This record gives sequence, C-alpha cells and structure tokens, in this order.
Amino acid sequence: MPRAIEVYQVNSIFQELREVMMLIRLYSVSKVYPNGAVGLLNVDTYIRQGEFVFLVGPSGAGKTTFMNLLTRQVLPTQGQVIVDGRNVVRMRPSEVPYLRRAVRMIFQDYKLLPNKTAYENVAFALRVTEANPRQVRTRVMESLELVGLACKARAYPGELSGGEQQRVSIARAIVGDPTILLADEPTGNLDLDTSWGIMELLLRINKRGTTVIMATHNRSIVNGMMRRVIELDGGKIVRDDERGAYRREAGHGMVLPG
Amino acid sequence: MPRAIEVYQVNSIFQELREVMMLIRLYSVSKVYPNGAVGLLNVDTYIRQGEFVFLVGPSGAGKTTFMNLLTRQVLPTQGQVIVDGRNVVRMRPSEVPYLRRAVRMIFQDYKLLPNKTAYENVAFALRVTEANPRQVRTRVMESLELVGLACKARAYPGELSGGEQQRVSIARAIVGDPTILLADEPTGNLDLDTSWGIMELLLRINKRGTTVIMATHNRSIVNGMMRRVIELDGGKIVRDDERGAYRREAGHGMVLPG
Amino acid sequence: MRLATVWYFLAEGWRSARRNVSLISLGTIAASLFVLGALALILMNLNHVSQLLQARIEIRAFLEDGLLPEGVAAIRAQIQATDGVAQVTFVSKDEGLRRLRGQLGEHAGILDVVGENPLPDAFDVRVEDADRTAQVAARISRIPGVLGVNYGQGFTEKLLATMRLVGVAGAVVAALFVAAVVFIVGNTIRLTVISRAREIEVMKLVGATDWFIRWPFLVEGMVLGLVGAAISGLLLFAGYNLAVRYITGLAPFIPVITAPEPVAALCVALLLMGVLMGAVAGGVFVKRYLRV
Amino acid sequence: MRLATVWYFLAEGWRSARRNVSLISLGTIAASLFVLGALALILMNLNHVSQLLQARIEIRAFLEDGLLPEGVAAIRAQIQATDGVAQVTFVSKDEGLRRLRGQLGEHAGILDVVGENPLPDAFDVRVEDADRTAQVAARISRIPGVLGVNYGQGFTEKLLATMRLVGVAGAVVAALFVAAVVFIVGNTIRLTVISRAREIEVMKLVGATDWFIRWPFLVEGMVLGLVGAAISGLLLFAGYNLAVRYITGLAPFIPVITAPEPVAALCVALLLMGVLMGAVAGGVFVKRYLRV
Ligand SMILES: Nc1ncnc2c1ncn2[C@@H]1O[C@H](COP(=O)(O)OP(=O)(O)OP(=O)(O)O)[C@@H](O)[C@H]1O
Ligand SMILES: Nc1ncnc2c1ncn2[C@@H]1O[C@H](COP(=O)(O)OP(=O)(O)OP(=O)(O)O)[C@@H](O)[C@H]1O
Ligand SMILES: [Mg+2]
Ligand SMILES: [Mg+2]
Repeated sequence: MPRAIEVYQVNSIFQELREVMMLIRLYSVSKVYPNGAVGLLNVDTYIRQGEFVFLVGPSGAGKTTFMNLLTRQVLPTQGQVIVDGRNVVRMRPSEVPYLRRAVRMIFQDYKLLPNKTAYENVAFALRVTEANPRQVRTRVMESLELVGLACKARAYPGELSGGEQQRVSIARAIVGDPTILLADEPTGNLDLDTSWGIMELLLRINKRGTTVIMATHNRSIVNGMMRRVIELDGGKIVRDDERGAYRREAGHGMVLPG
Repeated sequence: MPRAIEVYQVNSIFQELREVMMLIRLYSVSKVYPNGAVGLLNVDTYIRQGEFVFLVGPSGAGKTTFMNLLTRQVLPTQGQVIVDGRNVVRMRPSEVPYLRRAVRMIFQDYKLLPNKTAYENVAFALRVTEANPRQVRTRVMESLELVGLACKARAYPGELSGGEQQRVSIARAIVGDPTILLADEPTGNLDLDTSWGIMELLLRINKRGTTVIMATHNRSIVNGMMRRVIELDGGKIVRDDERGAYRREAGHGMVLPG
Repeated sequence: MRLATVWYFLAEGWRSARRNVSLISLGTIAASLFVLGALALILMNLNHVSQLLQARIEIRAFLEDGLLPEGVAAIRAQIQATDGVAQVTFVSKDEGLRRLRGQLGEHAGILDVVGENPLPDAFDVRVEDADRTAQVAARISRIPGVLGVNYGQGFTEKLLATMRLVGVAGAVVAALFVAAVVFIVGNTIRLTVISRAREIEVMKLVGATDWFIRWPFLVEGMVLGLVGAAISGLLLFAGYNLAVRYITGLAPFIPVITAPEPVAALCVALLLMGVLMGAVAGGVFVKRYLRV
Repeated sequence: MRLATVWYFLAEGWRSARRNVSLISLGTIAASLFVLGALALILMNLNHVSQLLQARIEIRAFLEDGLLPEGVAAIRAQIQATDGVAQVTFVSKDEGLRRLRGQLGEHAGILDVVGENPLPDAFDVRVEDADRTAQVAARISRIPGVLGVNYGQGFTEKLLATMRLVGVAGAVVAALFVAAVVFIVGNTIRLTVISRAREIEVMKLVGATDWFIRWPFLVEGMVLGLVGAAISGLLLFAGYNLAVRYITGLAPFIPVITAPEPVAALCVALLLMGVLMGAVAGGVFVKRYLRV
C-alpha cells in the first residue's frame, strides 16, 4: 500500500520539523548535586519557540535547577540539553557567554552587582554585548520605565526595597531582547498590582517572539493566564498541561488554622 | 458632678494602662534615607502584646523600613520608637544585641551566613545568647523540623533552593522564642501548601504569646486569616483595620492582559 | 562567659583560620616575618662584627727608655687605675719589633739595616668603651714615664664613625621594615575582614554582641600569627645555618654568630610578634565593621 | 573591540581602583616596593664601595738597583703589555720612602736610624679585575729586572672574599625580598579579587566574556601598581637624599652614591615593576575566579 508509506513519511517529516521547531529539548536529564540532593530526575521535555510556560511545584522541586541547566550554571549529571540548536552540555566554555546573552534569566535572588546603580546594573547586560553606546542609554531607561523604576535609576541595590531589586533584575533580563527569558519567581516580592504589571510586560515580550519560562508559586497568576503548565515534584515532571491551572483540581486546600 | 470626674479618671487610667500594654509604639516616626528616598512618613501607631499584624502595601511602601526601625537596623530621622518599654532611638549601642534577641526578624533576603550550614545558622542565633549547649541541639533540630528542613540540616545556604533558604531564616527567627517576631515576606518563595504550613507555625507561636508582625503580598493569606491589617503606601499608613482583608474592597482588579 | 562559649570561639577561630582567604593572609604573615627576621639576622651579625672590631681597638703606650722593673710596674698600675681602661698587656721591645716586622711584610728588610732595636717597651691598653679611646689615650699620655701613645688615630675615628652609622642605618631600616610589616599584615587581615563584612553584619542582626563576633577573629588572628611566625622561624633557622656554613667555608675570617641562642631568641621574638600582630589585627580591624 | 568598550574598561578600572579595598592594596604595594627599593639602594651603595675598594688594590713591583732609564722604560712597557693590567705608575725610591714614613706613623723614627734609603724604585700597577691580582702579580714578577712584587697578599684575598660574600648575600637577600614582595602583593590583589568573587560570578551569568571581566581588573592592577610605585619612589628619593646628607655629615669618608642617575633608574625600575606586578596580578588572579 503506497499510501500508507506516504502517510508514514509525512508523519516522520512532521516529527522532524517539530524537533527543529523546538527551541529547548531535554533528553532524560538528571541533576544530582554532589551532596546527594536531587535537582532533576530523568526529565524529558521540549519547549517550542514562542511558548509561554509556567514551571510550578513545591519548594525544592527543581524549578531553579531546570533553569540553571538551560544557562549552564549547572551541568547535568546525565542526559543532554539542547537550547536553540546548541548542545549546552558539550559547549565550549568560550561559547557560554553567548548562550547567556540569548537566554536571559531573572534570578530568584536577583543577583545584582552591589557596586553598580540600578541603571548600571541594567546597562551592564548590554555592555557585555558591546552594544552601540548611544543606544545603551535609551534602551536601559526604557527598560527601567517598563518595570516602573525610572525614578530609582541612580540608587544602588542596597538602597532599594526587595521588590525594587526584583524589578531591576527583570529590567536587566529584558533589556537585551533575549531569545529565551527565564523568570525564576519574578513576582515573589511584588504586590498584586505590580505583579500583574510585570505579567503584562512578560506577555508583551512573549508576543514579540521571546520564549518565556516562568517559575512561580503565584496561584492567581497561573490560573488567570491559562498557559502551558509544567509541574515538578522531587525533580520529576508530574504534570504537563497545555492550558493548565496551578493545581490539577480547583480545590486548593485553604485550611484556616487556629 | 463628682461622678463625671470619676469617669474621666477611670478613662485616663484605662488610657495609661493601654499605653503600658502596648508593646510597640511609634511616635510620629519618619525615615528619609540619605539619598532622599522616603521610607516612612510621620507614622504614629502602636502594636499590643500578643497581636498578629499584617503589614501590606505596594513594593517600596515602607514595610521593610518599618521593621528595620524596630530592630534598630535604621534610625528614624524623626520621632521616637518604643519597643517593649525601651526607646530604640536613644538606646546605647551595647543594648542593641539584647533588643535583637527579643525582636527576631525573618529577613526578606534571608541573610544567612554563607559559611555555616543550615543547622549552624539556626544554632548561631542561640549561641549568641550563650544558651545551654545541651539544649542547643534539640531546639535547633526542633525548629528545623517545624519548617520541614530537618533533612537539609547539613546543607550550606548555597546548596539550598530559594524556598529552603527562606525556611532556614524562619527557623532561625523562631528558635529563640522571641518576644516579637518580624516576618518580612516569609512566604515570598514558598508554594501555597508550604506557605500555609508556615502560617500555622506563626499562629502557634503567636498563641504562645509572641507578637507577630508580618509583611506580605500574599492576598489569600491575609484574606484567609482576618487579622489586623496595616496598609502602607509611600511611607504613610493609609489603612489600619482590626480584622481586615488585603484590600479594602473585595474587587482585586485582576485584569487578564493579552 | 560560659565555657561552651569560649570553646565555640576557639573552634570558630580555628575553623575559619583554615579557610582559603585566611591561608593567603598566613602566607603574607610568614613572608613578612621572614623578611623581617632575615634583616634582624643581618643586623645582629653586623653588630657582632662591630663589637669584635671595637674590642680590637687598642692604645699602645710607649715607655721611656731605661726604666727599672719597679717603675714599669708603677706605670702599669697607674694605667690600670685610669678611668675606662679594661685590660693592660706589656709588650717588650723585642715583642714590638717582631710585630713590626710582621706589619712591614716585604719591607722588613730595612729593619736588618738597623743594627739595634729602635723600639721602646710598651703597654697595649684595651679600653672599655671604644668611643672614649681618644680621651683615655690622652690621660695615659700624661702619666710620667710614658713617652707617647699611639692608637691609630685617624683609623679609629673612621672605624667608629662607620660603626655608628651602620648602627643608626640599621635601626632606621629595621624600624622602617617593622612598620612596613605591621602595615602589610594589618592590611591583609583588614582585607580578610572586609571580605567578611556581610557575615559580620548578619551576626550583629542576629543579636551577637561585639565581643561575640570579635573573639573568633582574635583567635583566628592569633592562630595565623603563630603559625605564620613558626613557618618563618623554621625557614630562618634552616636558612641561617646554611648561610653560616657557606660563609665559614668561603671566608672563615669573617666572624658570624654561630651560637644558637641569639637565633633562637630571634625566633621567639618573631613568634611573639606574630601572635601579637594577629591578635591586634583580629581584634582591632574587626571593630571598624561592627557598626551596623 | 569597540572603542566604547575600551573606554568602559579604563573607566571601570579607574573607578574601582578608588575603592576602599583597593586603597588597602595600594598601601601594601607602596610599602612593599619601598622596602624593596630601600634594600636596592643599600646594595647599590655596598657595590659602589666594593668597586672603589677593588680599584684601590695595587701591585707594587720593585725594580733591581742601578737600572738605566731605558731599562726602566722597557720594564714599564712590558708590565703595560701584561694581560689584565690597567694602569702603571712609577714610584721612585724617594717617593716610596715618603709613603712608608706615612704608613709607619709613630714608628717612623726607625727610618732615621737607617742612614741611606733602603727602598728600591718601583711601579704601582693597577689591575683590570681585582680577582686576577695574584695571577697578574705572578706574571710581572717573572719580568727580568723586577726584584719582586708585593700586593698585600693576605689582605687582598680577605677583602676579595668578603666582597664576593657581600655580593652573594646581597643577591640572595634581594631575590628573597623580590619573591616576598611579589608574593605579598599578589596575595593582596588576590584578596581583593576574592572579595569580589560574587561580583565576578554575576558578571559571568549576565553574559560577560572572561576578557570583559578581566580587563577592568587589569587596568585597576596597573593603576594601583603605578600609583603605589610612584608613592614609594618619591619616598625613597626624598629619604635617600636625607640619608646621603646625614652620612656625608657624619662620616664624609664613606663613599656614597650621590649622583642622581642610579637612584632615578631605580625609581623607574620600581615603576615598571609596580605596573607589571599590578597587571599580572589583575590579569592572572582573576582567572581563578572565572570558572563559573
Ligand atoms: N548547589 C546545590 N547543592 C546541593 N543541593 C542543591 C543545590 N541547589 C539546589 N539543591 C537542592 O536541589 C533541590 C532542588 O532545588 P531547586 O533550587 O531547583 O528547587 P526550586 O524548585 O527552585 O525550589 P524553590 O521554589 O524553593 O526555589 C533542593 O532539594 C535543593 O536543596
Ligand atoms: N538603604 C536605603 N537607602 C535609600 N533608600 C532606601 C533604602 N532602603 C529602602 N529605601 C527606599 O525606601 C522606600 C521604602 O523601602 P522598603 O524597603 O521599606 O519598602 P518595602 O515596603 O519593604 O517594599 P518591598 O515590598 O518591595 O520589599 C523605597 O522607595 C526604597 O527605595
Ligand atoms: Mg528556586
Ligand atoms: Mg521589603
């Protein structure tokens, strides 16, 4: 039956195309830390170009580990990680800076340079790319404006509130128009209004083509957006819903104690 | 009318008693940082022994500043701060350590000692008080157990996830049975289940007599507990409800963007 | 203070003394004290040579001809009684001639031309304090029966001036070096403290008193100072013995200190200095970072 | 590399060179180089004295009696032609007697007893290389018409041995000091780098290449090295001039280097060394903290 063979071929071509379309691909990745703690366990997944993915799961589930693998902050103890066609594990050290310019991260602990002002912190992310110095100023201020911190441009991290530092970290991650944006708990220290402002921002960036992966514990944001949700627990993927909520079931077990 | 005079006197005695009962008292306190940023503006308030108070408000509203004033991490530019009968502003430097043992804080940025394990970090808070070394071990492990981190006792902060570090910080704050517990965004990096676990813990501690002040952006926790809520904005108290919600009105403006 | 707390301080100090940053300070302390010790050894040897040279400075008092043995004895007694005189030795005219012959070397032939010994009897006088040689010589020359005195006038003055200069220069250089070493070691420990400023801040926020924070630093400073000094002391001791063997092989006439006591004393001084510097640095520099 | 980036490196390096931590390293560099420079000055002066002393070592060649002026001239020519001879001066028998009289001092009286001048005519021979004195003297003694030679045999050997020893010891001590200084300065800069390890880590996470991080450190190191060396150079220059004035006042017979050139050359060497050390330290030590 020649037709069956054709269907088979078409399917295989689709398969290949899908593989190519996948911006991020993890092949049975495990990360066990030297002290025996499990970061990730045999994770196999992919993320497409332009997707917006929530990473949820309890504290210590492996969300940060997942992101750190994509920027080569940690190397997997097993498996391969492909980001934008490059094998992160086998990459030469000299290629890492370029990976990190394409894959920007909003760090859970902000990781701001303490001796640089908010402005300089954001500008640094552009300077490393040897961007046109005339553009740096406008782009940095634009970015700070977007997170509502233009007025704090000249403050040092030590002079900023927790939420303000978090927003500087966000501004730094988005200033370079990255291919992939990893947002690790970007609204952990922000109030609801500001959080929604940041979500709008991330959505806008996502619309412009940037793939966004966001780790969060914020139920209402995840439930309000209805995007793909990957749930981790103990380093394993326990759920992967195309249009999911924070929890599989609606009941969120809010027991008022005392 | 002798009776009227009596009522007046009784009122005044009540007033005095109330003043005495107040564990924390701020008299028109302002904090303007050297760079001109406003931390607090003319705040006048009190907190009673045994109260459980939520401190809410947008990022940069002055919540952390409020707490830092109580532990003398910053000095007010104006006004007086009385904590447990002691004037924090006029206090001699040698008294400050004792203040900080009575008023423990869960820091927004955890502030763990990087060269000590989780266990040692918690133990340090007991050691400074020259506690009985035989009790230290049991109390520290108890405390780590309460935040669900007994298994990570030997891990260094750099080997812990964001939420785990936050819980070490919580364990350290509660281990010494403080008079006052200041919790600055203690669930910012925790998932809902763990957050409710922590809230149960704080409530239990509060029941044992510790006054708890908690700064948070977590709507559902504030709304679920119905305790006193002090709302700050731009350094001013804009609301002080005995049994309040995160917002005065129920509508929380959850606009789904995009 | 509880015993458990003291124990904690010791354990903490020792633990953090083993850290990377501290090992760097240790190296600096050891290197600095080694340099200082080397300088001290050089100065000690210069001083040794200078004292030996000074001890060799003698006054020769020539006697009038034809004195009776009693007269000679009387003069000897008078010289002996002179203030500042340490030792008096009689040099007969024959002995004097033999010595002169030795001094003249190749020219000694001219003495054969002289039929009779032209030299008078003399006394060799050793003084207590080389600086007062001229003064003592003048007094002796005034004793009746003394023909004249000779103490290599120009040479002695030059030698003494040089000695004094070496002494002053040595003291200045040593002072400079000690200052530099204290400065450098202090700086190094300050850097390690700065690198832990955040740690100190957190400790204060958790209710630690200043002394609770300072004690481990003090212990650490003392451990580092002690170990650093011990390392430099061992190196110095070994190095000095090697050097002594080399020198005595190459130029045996140069008098070096071979007794172990002064070198051992130096090592002990270095140890004390190391511990002191460590303690002061650990105790003092931390103070600046305690204002939180 | 873009010009803007280069400018950024310079600005960053300069900015952070002005920070607290860096000022401490600056002090250490200045102090270390000062100590090193002081040592170099001392060694330079010792070398100066040693060269002057060596230049004074002479061979005296006594001539047979009764030579004709032509014979004397022939001998002079032969001595002059001897390998290793630098300069030849004729010393007549009268001149020789006058000098001997000066040497004998108080004993000069014995020369009066000798009716006739017992000394022969002689040549004073200065050699090119003091170490080869004995060899040259032996050759000269074999020239016909030369009665014998005298070059203060024992003394010259001792002097040369001492000189050689001082030279070796100076070189060893200098090498030790240079090693110590490089070690100390390296350590100090390493500490400042460690204190900024977290900063470096963050820079790497934000996509900075290794060189992007290293360049500002390199600039900073060079600025610190240069300024530190300049400070120590100025102090040395001023201090040395003071010392020279003091020495020439106290002991004018001690020959010190008064020409400004060698001291200036030393300062330039210190500057170069400072910049080099700073650059190497800034460039090399940062590397260890780049593996993130
Ligand atoms: N550097 C490390 N060394 C050892 N163990 C580590 C290290 N980093 C993380 N871990 C462990 O790996 C597990 C996963 O950590 P990870 O940071 O990925 O969690 P997470 O999902 O980000 O948690 P959170 O929501 O609390 O931030 C945790 O148990 C943690 O203790
Ligand atoms: N050390 C400081 N120097 C200068 N300004 C500061 C300093 N600390 C805080 N501020 C400013 O004071 C204001 C209040 O800060 P605070 O940290 O109290 O806010 P917060 O309510 O805790 O905010 P968040 O929810 O983001 O933690 C902010 O505008 C902040 O920029
Ligand atoms: Mg995390
Ligand atoms: Mg805050």
